[in-house]
Amino acid sequence: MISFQNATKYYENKPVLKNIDLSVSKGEMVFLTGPTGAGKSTLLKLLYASELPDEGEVTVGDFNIGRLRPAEIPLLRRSIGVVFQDFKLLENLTVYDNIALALRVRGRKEKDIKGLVLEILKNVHLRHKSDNYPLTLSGGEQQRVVIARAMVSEPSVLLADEPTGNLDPDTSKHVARLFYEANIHGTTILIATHNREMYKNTGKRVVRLENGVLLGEEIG
Amino acid sequence: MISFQNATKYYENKPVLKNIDLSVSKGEMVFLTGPTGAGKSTLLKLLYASELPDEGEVTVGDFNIGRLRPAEIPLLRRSIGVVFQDFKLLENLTVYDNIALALRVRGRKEKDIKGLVLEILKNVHLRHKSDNYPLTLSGGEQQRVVIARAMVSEPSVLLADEPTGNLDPDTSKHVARLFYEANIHGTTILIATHNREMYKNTGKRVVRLENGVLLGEEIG
Amino acid sequence: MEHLSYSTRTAFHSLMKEKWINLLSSLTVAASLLVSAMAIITIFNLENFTRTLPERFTMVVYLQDSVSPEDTQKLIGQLKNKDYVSGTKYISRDQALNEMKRTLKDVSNVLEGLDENPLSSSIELKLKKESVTAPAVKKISEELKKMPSVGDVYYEAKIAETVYLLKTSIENMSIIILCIISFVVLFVISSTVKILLYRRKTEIEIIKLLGATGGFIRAPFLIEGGVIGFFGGIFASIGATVFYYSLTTSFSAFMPILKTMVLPVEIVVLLPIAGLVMGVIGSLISVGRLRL
Amino acid sequence: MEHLSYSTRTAFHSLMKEKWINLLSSLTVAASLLVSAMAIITIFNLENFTRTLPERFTMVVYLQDSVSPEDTQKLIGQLKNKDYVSGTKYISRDQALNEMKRTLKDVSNVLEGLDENPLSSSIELKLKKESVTAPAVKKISEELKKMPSVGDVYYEAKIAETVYLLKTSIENMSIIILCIISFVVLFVISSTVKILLYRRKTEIEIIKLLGATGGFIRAPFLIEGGVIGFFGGIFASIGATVFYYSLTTSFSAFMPILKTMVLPVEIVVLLPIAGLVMGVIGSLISVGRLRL
Ligand SMILES: Nc1ncnc2c1ncn2[C@@H]1O[C@H](COP(=O)(O)OP(=O)(O)OP(=O)(O)O)[C@@H](O)[C@H]1O
Ligand SMILES: Nc1ncnc2c1ncn2[C@@H]1O[C@H](COP(=O)(O)OP(=O)(O)OP(=O)(O)O)[C@@H](O)[C@H]1O
Ligand SMILES: [Mg+2]
Ligand SMILES: [Mg+2]
Repeated sequence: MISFQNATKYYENKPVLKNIDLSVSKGEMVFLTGPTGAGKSTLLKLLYASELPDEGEVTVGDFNIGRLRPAEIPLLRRSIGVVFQDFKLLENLTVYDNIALALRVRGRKEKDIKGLVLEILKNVHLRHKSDNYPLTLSGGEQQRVVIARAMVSEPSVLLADEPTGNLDPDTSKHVARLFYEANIHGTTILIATHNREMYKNTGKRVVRLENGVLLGEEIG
Repeated sequence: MISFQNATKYYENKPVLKNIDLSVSKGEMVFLTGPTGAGKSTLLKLLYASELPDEGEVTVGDFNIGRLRPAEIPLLRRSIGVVFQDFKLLENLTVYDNIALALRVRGRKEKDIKGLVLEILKNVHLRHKSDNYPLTLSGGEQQRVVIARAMVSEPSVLLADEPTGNLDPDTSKHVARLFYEANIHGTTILIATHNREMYKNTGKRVVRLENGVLLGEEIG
Repeated sequence: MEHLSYSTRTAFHSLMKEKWINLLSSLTVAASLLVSAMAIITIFNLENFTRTLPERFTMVVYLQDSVSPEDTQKLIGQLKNKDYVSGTKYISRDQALNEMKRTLKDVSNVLEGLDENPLSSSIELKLKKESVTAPAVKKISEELKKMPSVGDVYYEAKIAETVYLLKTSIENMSIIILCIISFVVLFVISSTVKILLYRRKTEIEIIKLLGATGGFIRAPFLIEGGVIGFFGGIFASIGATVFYYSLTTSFSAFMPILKTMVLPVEIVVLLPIAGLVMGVIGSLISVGRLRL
Repeated sequence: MEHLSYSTRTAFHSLMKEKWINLLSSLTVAASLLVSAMAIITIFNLENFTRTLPERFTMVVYLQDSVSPEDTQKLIGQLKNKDYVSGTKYISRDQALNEMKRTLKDVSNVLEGLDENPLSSSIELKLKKESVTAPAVKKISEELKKMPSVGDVYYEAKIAETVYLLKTSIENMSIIILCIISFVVLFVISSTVKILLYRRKTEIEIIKLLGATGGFIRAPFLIEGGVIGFFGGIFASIGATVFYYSLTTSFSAFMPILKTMVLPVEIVVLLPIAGLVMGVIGSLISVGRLRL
């Protein structure tokens, strides 16, 4: 489903990712860890074509990221759900509309949207905040809205970048459960995280990135 | 140095903080913990007068937050350093200028500023990123810039809201060490965090907030 | 359709959310449309005025004293048949004398000393527009002089010259000015919209990351630009009408030519439409700039 | 001082960082300043024109036929001493006849039938400005008629009336229009700056949270507003000069009154200053709105 073949990415002529080889098969759940500034977010950005690889090949499903035609970018992104590290919520939209946007972008019908959004809001325990604007939410509440937005469209690939940085341990566990459930239903998941609790004793692959280089993997 | 006496804060007619009684003496270091949405950020916001208490008294040093004259607000804020949960970096300024701003606001001379900023940048291991703009930094790098900005002016009070949410365990420990050092030099510190590692075995007071109510404290 | 209803809701939502800023943008658009409307009204009226210029030129054919009424009729007939003549007016010598008395006003008693009317009958000719140029007029006058019954032909050569010059120079200038103004207005409108949209750069980028197509992103902005432009146009219409009435009523007192000024009704109707179209084009340019 | 240098650097930094947007704002400011400059030039010239209106009014005192040259001189002396008279001009009957011949142009041969010059000598009076009102003129004419040697007094009553009416109405209207325009320009400029600053709301809020005083926050914005306004003023100066020259050279061909138009040099110098001041005031209003 996801594959990096010798992928390299430069920022300002400095390599941030070096010769990355990694593949995640369909329906797999993989954790990505490593110190701050290692290149985890950059690796995820390549997958949703927010950045393009400078060398090597990166593919997601049938999309080859380095050779996307402009019209393919929206199609790629609609097959992916992303939990952004910096949230990227729209301040001018309510929680409801922020989440609904992910469905509207995918051309879903308004009458379907309502049910789906309220359902996912319940799952992240934010049903009562649906009419709030993001700036009136606590850090952890905002983060759960982002998670809800990424999952509401039931994408075939879910990318989560530090999804529990603002969550307390209990809520983190709850969110982890949501990811496992989605994974059981077939979603391919890649999670970048510093949170050991998230992958400890899961039996999932944990890939370690340091300074732009893959240092091999272990089982969590 | 910091004291809450029966302080209550409402948002949209719902109490977010209820009858808070808490005091932190000069030179103390206290941790604030609790589930997401408990009111930790709101409690800190009262201290730097970003929000005002609706009932009760909140004081920081000689400032009574509920009765500040408009001209006193900048004075209060200049005696405090804040690590904001949502960073609040200025996108249009470089890392250097973002940190220098905290000194410029305090009327420090340009010739002193340079040394202080470069010194603190070295402490957070970001000396090489001083000319970068925030949006070209990783999440953890941004968070360390925020920490540097809060500490560069050596304020008498330091408030940190989830300061390690985007940091790996090693970097978190390093940041914690910076806080301890400042505390040793006399800074009063209040840290809101979900990160148990931060307060475990520190011997410091850990205050637990849940649903806007102080549930008592333990020693970390 | 779903998509359109979303775009419309989004557009109106953000129009209302920042209604003051949007009203200001509308007024900026209105200001620039108003300036162009004022220019168009002025040019339109100048054109009207120049179209009447050739009519102000007359050529006077004086008859010989001895000409009989029948010959006069025959001459008038002949003149009417000339293809460069657009109108004739016969003035008898008595009418001419009365006219002169009226011109002299308070000193008209001078003329009472005359035994006999010393004036000649005459025929005033209006020429077709295209014949009012200096060389054509000269040729015509020479031709007329040779006709039987004609005593003399009088015209002001300078008028024929300037009429032609004015007509062409005003027409050319109007086109140039109109071009400049359209350009400036489009520029101002698109930059107003651009400034507005600029604030939304981050918003647009986020929506793109969520997988939206260019059309999905653009639609609300185009609607917003259109609405802002449309209201700008309505304000400009009101302004243009006020401008017109203040000119024709107040100012015409000391510039009588203004009294004959016309407000083209089309412009009042077209301004909101122009505003709408320019708002949409302005948004297109601006949103295009943000590289979707 | 440290503070000022920081503000200046910050202002110029953000001016350069978004130079296109800022140029656009400058041009919007220029457009509104230009409109007001054009209005001011127009009003200034109308005022000039109305000031000459009373001079266009003349009163003609016809002498009795029998008056001797000495009595004529005496009468002229007496008229010159009247406090409502600002000038006199003697026209002998021969001059009057020549003048009439010139007026009649091609039909002046009518006058050759006269045995003797039937016209009277006359004195043309210019009145002081304040005396050119309908009732004053009437009283003066009656007073003059009673003087020895005076045959008749002639003036166009309607002109006296309209001159007075025009003068006062133009003056009043100019003031009203100037007030409206200043208001509109300040509005447009402050809203342009406001739209610009609006994008910076978050930025301002952050700086406040860091403990900045109002002055510290405002300073860069005031400098930015001032610079934008100043450049707007320079563009408007250029525009006004172009407007003036195009009017006086091209358009004056068919509106001769435009040839006497004056470009007040002050306005060209004042526009950039006005732009700067309004930019700063506009910023003040806008930044004030953001509740510092
Ligand atoms: N747009 C950019 N321009 C230049 N350098 C960049 C840019 N984005 C990221 N970088 C740099 O690339 C490196 C990797 O960044 P990345 O965000 O991938 O790290 P990360 O592993 O996600 O770290 P964190 O755990 O702190 O989020 C960092 O040193 C960062 O400063
Ligand atoms: N401006 C606001 N308007 C309305 N409600 C608000 C506002 N700010 C915060 N709240 C609500 O107040 C409650 C407490 O928020 P606060 O940010 O203090 O939580 P927190 O303890 O910091 O949580 P987290 O750990 O997730 O950051 C939350 O339910 C939040 O939705
Ligand atoms: Mg990252
Ligand atoms: Mg919080």
